[in-house]
Amino acid sequence: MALTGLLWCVGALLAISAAAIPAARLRSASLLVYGATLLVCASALGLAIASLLAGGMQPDSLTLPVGLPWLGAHFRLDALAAFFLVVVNLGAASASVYGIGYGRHEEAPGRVLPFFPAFLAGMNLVVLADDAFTFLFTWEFMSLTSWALVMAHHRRAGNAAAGYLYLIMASFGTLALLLAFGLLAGPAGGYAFQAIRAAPPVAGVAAGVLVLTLIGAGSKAGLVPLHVWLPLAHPAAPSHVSALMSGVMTKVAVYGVVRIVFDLLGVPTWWAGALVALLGGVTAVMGVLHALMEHDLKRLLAYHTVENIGIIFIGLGLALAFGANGMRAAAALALTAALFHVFNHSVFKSLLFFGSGAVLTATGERDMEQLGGLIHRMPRTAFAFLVGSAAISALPPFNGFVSEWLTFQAILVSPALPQWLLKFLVPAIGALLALSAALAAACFVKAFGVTFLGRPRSEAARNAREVDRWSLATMFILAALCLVAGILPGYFIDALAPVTHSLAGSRMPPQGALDWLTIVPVAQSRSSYNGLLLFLLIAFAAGLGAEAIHRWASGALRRSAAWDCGFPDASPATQYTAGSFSQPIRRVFGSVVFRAREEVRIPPPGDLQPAHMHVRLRDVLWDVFYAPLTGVVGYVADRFNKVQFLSIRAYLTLVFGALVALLMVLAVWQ
Amino acid sequence: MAVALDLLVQIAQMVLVLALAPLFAGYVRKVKAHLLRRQGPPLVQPYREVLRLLRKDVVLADSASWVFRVSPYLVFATTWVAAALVPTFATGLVFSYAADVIAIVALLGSARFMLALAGLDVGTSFGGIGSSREMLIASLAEPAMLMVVFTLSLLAGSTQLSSIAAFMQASDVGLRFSLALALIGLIMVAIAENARIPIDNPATHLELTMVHEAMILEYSGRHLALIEAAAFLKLLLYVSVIACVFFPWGIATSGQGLVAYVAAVGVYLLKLAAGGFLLAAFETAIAKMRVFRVPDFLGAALMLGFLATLLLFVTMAG
Amino acid sequence: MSDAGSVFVGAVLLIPAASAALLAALPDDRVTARLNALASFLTFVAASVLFFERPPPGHYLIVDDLNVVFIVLSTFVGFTTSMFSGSYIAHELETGRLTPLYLRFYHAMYQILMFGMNLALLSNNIGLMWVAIELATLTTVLMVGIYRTPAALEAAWKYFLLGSVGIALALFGTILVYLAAHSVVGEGLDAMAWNVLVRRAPEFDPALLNLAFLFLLLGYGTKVGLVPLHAWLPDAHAEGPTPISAVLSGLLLNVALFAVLRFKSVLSANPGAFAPGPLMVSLGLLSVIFASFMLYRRHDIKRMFGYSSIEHMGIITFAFGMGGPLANFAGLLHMTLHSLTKSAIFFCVGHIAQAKGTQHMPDIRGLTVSHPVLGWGLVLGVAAIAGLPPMGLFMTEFLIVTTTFARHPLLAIALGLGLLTGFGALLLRLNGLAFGDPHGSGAPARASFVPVYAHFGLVLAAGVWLPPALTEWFQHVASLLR
Amino acid sequence: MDRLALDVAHLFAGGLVLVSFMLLYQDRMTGLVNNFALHALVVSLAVAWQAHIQHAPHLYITAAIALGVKAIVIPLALHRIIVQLGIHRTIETVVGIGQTMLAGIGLVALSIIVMLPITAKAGTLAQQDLAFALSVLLLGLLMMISRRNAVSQVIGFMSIENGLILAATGAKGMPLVVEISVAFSILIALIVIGVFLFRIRERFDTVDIHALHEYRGEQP
Repeated sequence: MALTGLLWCVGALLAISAAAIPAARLRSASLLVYGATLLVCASALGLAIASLLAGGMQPDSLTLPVGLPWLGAHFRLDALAAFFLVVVNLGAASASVYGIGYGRHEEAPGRVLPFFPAFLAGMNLVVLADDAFTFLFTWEFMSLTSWALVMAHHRRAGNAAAGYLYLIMASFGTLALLLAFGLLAGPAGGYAFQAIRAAPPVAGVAAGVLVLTLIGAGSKAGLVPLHVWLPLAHPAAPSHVSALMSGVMTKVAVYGVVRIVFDLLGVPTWWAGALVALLGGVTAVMGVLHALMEHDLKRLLAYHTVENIGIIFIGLGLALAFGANGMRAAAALALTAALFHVFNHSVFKSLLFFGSGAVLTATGERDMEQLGGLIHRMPRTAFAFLVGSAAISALPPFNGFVSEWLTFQAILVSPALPQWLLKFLVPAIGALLALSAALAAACFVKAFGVTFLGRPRSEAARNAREVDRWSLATMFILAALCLVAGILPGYFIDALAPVTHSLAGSRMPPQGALDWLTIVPVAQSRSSYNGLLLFLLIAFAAGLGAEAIHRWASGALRRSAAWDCGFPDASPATQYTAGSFSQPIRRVFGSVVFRAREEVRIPPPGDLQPAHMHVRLRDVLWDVFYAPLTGVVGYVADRFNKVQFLSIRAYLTLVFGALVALLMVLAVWQ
Repeated sequence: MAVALDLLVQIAQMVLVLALAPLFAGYVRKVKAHLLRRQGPPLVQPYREVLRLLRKDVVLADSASWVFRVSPYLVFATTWVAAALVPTFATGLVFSYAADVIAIVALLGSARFMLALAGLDVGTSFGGIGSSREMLIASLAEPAMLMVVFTLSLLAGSTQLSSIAAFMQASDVGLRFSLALALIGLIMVAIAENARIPIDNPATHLELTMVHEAMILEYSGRHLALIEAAAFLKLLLYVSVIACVFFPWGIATSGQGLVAYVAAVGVYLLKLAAGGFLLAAFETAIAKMRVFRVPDFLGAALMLGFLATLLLFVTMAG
Repeated sequence: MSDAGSVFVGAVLLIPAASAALLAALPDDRVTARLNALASFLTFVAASVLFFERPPPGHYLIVDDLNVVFIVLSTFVGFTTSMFSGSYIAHELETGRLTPLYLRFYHAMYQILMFGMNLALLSNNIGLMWVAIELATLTTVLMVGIYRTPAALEAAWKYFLLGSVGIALALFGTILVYLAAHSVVGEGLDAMAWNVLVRRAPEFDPALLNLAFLFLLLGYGTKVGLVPLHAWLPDAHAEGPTPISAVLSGLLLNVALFAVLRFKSVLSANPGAFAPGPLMVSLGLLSVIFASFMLYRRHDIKRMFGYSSIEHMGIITFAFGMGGPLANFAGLLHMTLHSLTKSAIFFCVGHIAQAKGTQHMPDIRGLTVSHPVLGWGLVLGVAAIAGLPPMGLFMTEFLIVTTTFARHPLLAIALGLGLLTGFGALLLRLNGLAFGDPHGSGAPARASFVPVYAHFGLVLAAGVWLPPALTEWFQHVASLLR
Repeated sequence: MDRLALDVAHLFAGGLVLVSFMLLYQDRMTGLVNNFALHALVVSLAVAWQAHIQHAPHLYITAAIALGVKAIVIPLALHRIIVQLGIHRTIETVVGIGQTMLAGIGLVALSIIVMLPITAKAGTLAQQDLAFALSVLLLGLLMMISRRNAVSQVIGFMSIENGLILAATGAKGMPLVVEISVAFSILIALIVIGVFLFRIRERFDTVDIHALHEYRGEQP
């Protein structure tokens, strides 16, 4: 029932995108299109939430006579799909609201409006698809439409290259998934997921499928070392699309992994868990380190997407490891952590990208070194961005902390695992997780501090103006959601129960009923967390302190120039910049990870010319994996290209050679 | 009834830590001074400082925003709450289940986050130095802390401080090598987190050597007072954590009589005295290290924690 | 029924022949262009009737399940191309690249080409088919050389020589087949008739069949443009008038491949003969990989898409070589959709080259800005030809790769990587052509967009929803091909 | 009688192969053309003989075409072309005549090996004659690729075609032979006209890549 409704929503989205092609010329086009998508996505969101909260619902499936002729397009709505539909449509709806305001500043609406609804439709369809063909079809459709959106600002330098790399990597991923499904379906071509579930593959095949899936879906999710396209492509799109790509599309990729590995592959093997978790840990740390080195606000956020994807994959890997050893409850815990982080990340990453979009519209700048002091000009945006930063830095009482805390709890269960490799590996992964969380905090102190705090570093920043109501409304809604999910996590965890039940065969103990809405992953005596109580206590303590001080102590306040150890009116250039903020961390990690080279030229005393410092960073992964590849292709292309310039006689020789060769083969064969 | 008592204990605890924190700081200073053959300030000096600052009015930089003004309250509140959740003299606090040790560390992280932002807010170079170095140290300290936690939870099967304390108190844990490693690791983390020598020098105002002090350079008046108080609380918190995890003797469990509680408070004070003395001795014995030696220091802590975990695997397997 | 059918068969052949004579006689270009389109349309109508009305197979002509698909397709594309060529040629006259005299020649040749291809498709006699294909080749040679630039002449000459050699090889193969047949079937026409050959194939001498197929594959494969016999194809596409490039890629290659398929079905009907699969698979794979690397260094837009045609012929040959119901189905569908897509792309390219006054890609930039309809048409075309959804080629490539992977994983991986490489090259060029700041003349293109978007519409429809009737049809044919 | 008939047929076929070798051997342009005339003559004789023994009068047409067009008209035309275009009298070969001959021997051997497994069921024209036809075809190709100028390539192609005619007429009762041979003669006529019209000497047959760039429209 809900499924048909959702499919109608998708159809509506496609209709909107078709209608947007002619409508793009209208002045109110963005209002119309985004308003329409908002309505559709909101209703889809409602349907998804309803069917998720319905609890252990029976999967609801449906076949349309389109797609692969003798197969038809299978669609299925189960708990997992419902959850991811919630994520998708929440992001979509918020992006639509934001777009109503943001779209006014779009210079080429004709290149955005038609593709935006199609992109949303694609993401919805991927989650609903229930056979290999439909899945890949919609998956690639999603890539294509998002590519078109990335190319919307094709005139800006580097965007075309970003789009190129993106679509190539996406197709590569699709190819990998294609092969994976080829393995799953077998020569008879049993593409329906139902058929695949009925006959899960043998161990060897399953291993192949797992690896191919990690390559295919991982490249879309941004798993290291397949992440290179992500920090280029996501920022290139208009900001609300960036938010969708980073906050939602990567989650659809995660959905792909969960669907294939947890649902279709049957019983996992423990080493699969080790592999996935290790990949996740590495991805998390690499992502956040890259982010720290980045001065482009949107690119920084994109790298943080890589980091958070890593955290999610840690959870998934643990779930696999526990599941392989029949530790159902632990598997459920890990899976819940991962899925909850999926939701949380989609919320605060969208929020942050919206914030960066607001900064972009207000100043036209993405380079943090040109910003600063925006909190005075755009306080509301600053507040929302601050909440988002705190949430993504995993600080209580916001939602980011809860999911990472759950992941830690899952890690702390790992000693019960029988395999020694896992025993030793998982603590290390835990350390990586802690490291990435702490570095993320550092990174967002940098991001928020340099962008919004301090004094403006450029004219654009000095004359920034607060953005429109629509954008602000979106950001505040999401910020509120960050807090709510942070202080009332119990309800969200309970909502995830049917999902984990269907995938891990168990669920976390029900949380909603516990007094004061504490969350208790395993047992009260073991560990517990209560965001609500902490929030109240902090509020109470802060209020008490403020009250007491202003009543009994001084409340007076004088404004004056900054003290700064007595240096007189230093220019804004003396502030700490993003580069200088991350310099200590660069010193510590950079030399290994980035082959960082610093060239400092300080003029001798008395010489008045400015000192220069130049930092060169190199992406080792690119040098290792990608540069050789391009080299090889170029080399082969050059070699082959000589054939274009032969003489006719030479071409005849080719024909003759082919003939004689085949004749010889025949002679031998007979 | 029991709940009411526990609530009482909880409140007592909150008041106690708030009251004791400056005293402890003053005590450490005093000991250090004595060790250096100096007279040193009186024990109550920290109280005086805080009160004086409270009375003074705030001089706020022109470029400061609301972040700068809100942070002190949040920092103070967060740290105070965190400190209130650590069993000092009694386990079974009403709110103890609100946060396990990981959450407590994260709470301190929130406080640090706000403070680092405040450091960047005014837009001076010193604030920047402080924030960036503070975040570096924190980002290295947290993994180490987690490894220690991992060891403890592996042993006690819990990350709940009260449960760990109860476990350590009750069962015959005995003297385990990995526990010793974990203790050292935790101490190193605590030193780093509290900006003590050799990581940072709480007493100095020589700009380039300071981290924490540089961050709060622009603060004055009541804001500064709150931040100082928060710092005292944090120091006390770490010492209490070490005390209740590794030396849980004499901690009262819930439901015991008033006498037991009083006795427990006494024991707690003794522990603090010992801890403070050791800290002071350590600080006088050692010299401050360059900022870029800090990673090695904390890396060592991380290694210790990891080693502790692995060794524990071995001993438990055997 | 049947005689009605033969009437329509006659129409399919006679309309082009008659109109060719007529067009050669008429002077005025406006009329001739329209007449050309009209004749093609009538041919298409007559052909589509053959779906329902068929004559019984005669000695020379036959309409069976296999070729009726091709005949309808080729007449349809012939019709749309003639529409396109109308607007294209008008522009050529203005710029004076063609004189009215050459124009009459051009239109007459166009119809003769149609006649040749229809005859080749309809013929029930391997000799007759050979003659028809040679006729088609000769006409295209003359059309390729029509601009008489040194490049055009060279392309034509190269095409001519290689094509003739191919023709010769094919003839030898044909003779061998006859020899294999006539000792079983008896002398005379029966020994050259398809329906007879397929029926009696099991009794033929396998050794002769093997040798014959080898020559036929090479001979007609030259026309298909399989590597290493492909050399004529890119230049012929690049230097001739664009409508001819469209017809070449869209139809002539198909016709040649159709011939190969006919003989394959004969060969695979004979148990003693060797399996033609591996040979076709390896040639196809070679073509795919080679062509996709060749795409990288191209600077001439039409030549680039010529190479992409080689790549896709490779895919189709690969699919038929793999065999099996799924792969054959995919091959047939891919053949159909490719000719629709590629011809549509050439329509776009033709207009683009006219609007920009060059085929040299580095001089063409930012089309989506300067010529939105053409630019987006090109983007759509490249997306389609690269097998991106929602266009239909995604389905066929999906089927080919998945079915292959289940049977021979390495082959599938090689094929997939080849496709990816080719896509990389095309997309690289597309970035330059369609996006970025426009550069070069922004003169509006007086183009007929109907054929372009009609084709794309069909391809899109096929990608989303294939009519069940059509599907069963294809499946039936696929099963015939084994 | 029948035996004799086949032997004569074989004699002609073998003779054709021999003449193909002579074509390969030639390095003077005029000699090449004359040799080709001989080649065509032998073919026409062979076809005529087949017409005789198969009692297939229509094959005489083919023989006549072969004789008229290829033994007389085209050689004369080629002589004129050579004179008018001033083509060098010597033919520049890619590899030495000797190696070419050796390769030719190898090709003949190959064609015989390929033909071996074909059973006598193939009918009157048994293994040898198909082998001969195939050899002529391969030798013609070899000639096309081992000579640098257009005329000798054309001649090579025409010798291929002679081989095909031989095979076609040898295939007893094959329909459409006349039509096919006519079509082929048209093809050849066009080729010769093409050579004449487009003034093709060695122009497109240079190995100098830079000269080809402009023709292939691939200047970067």
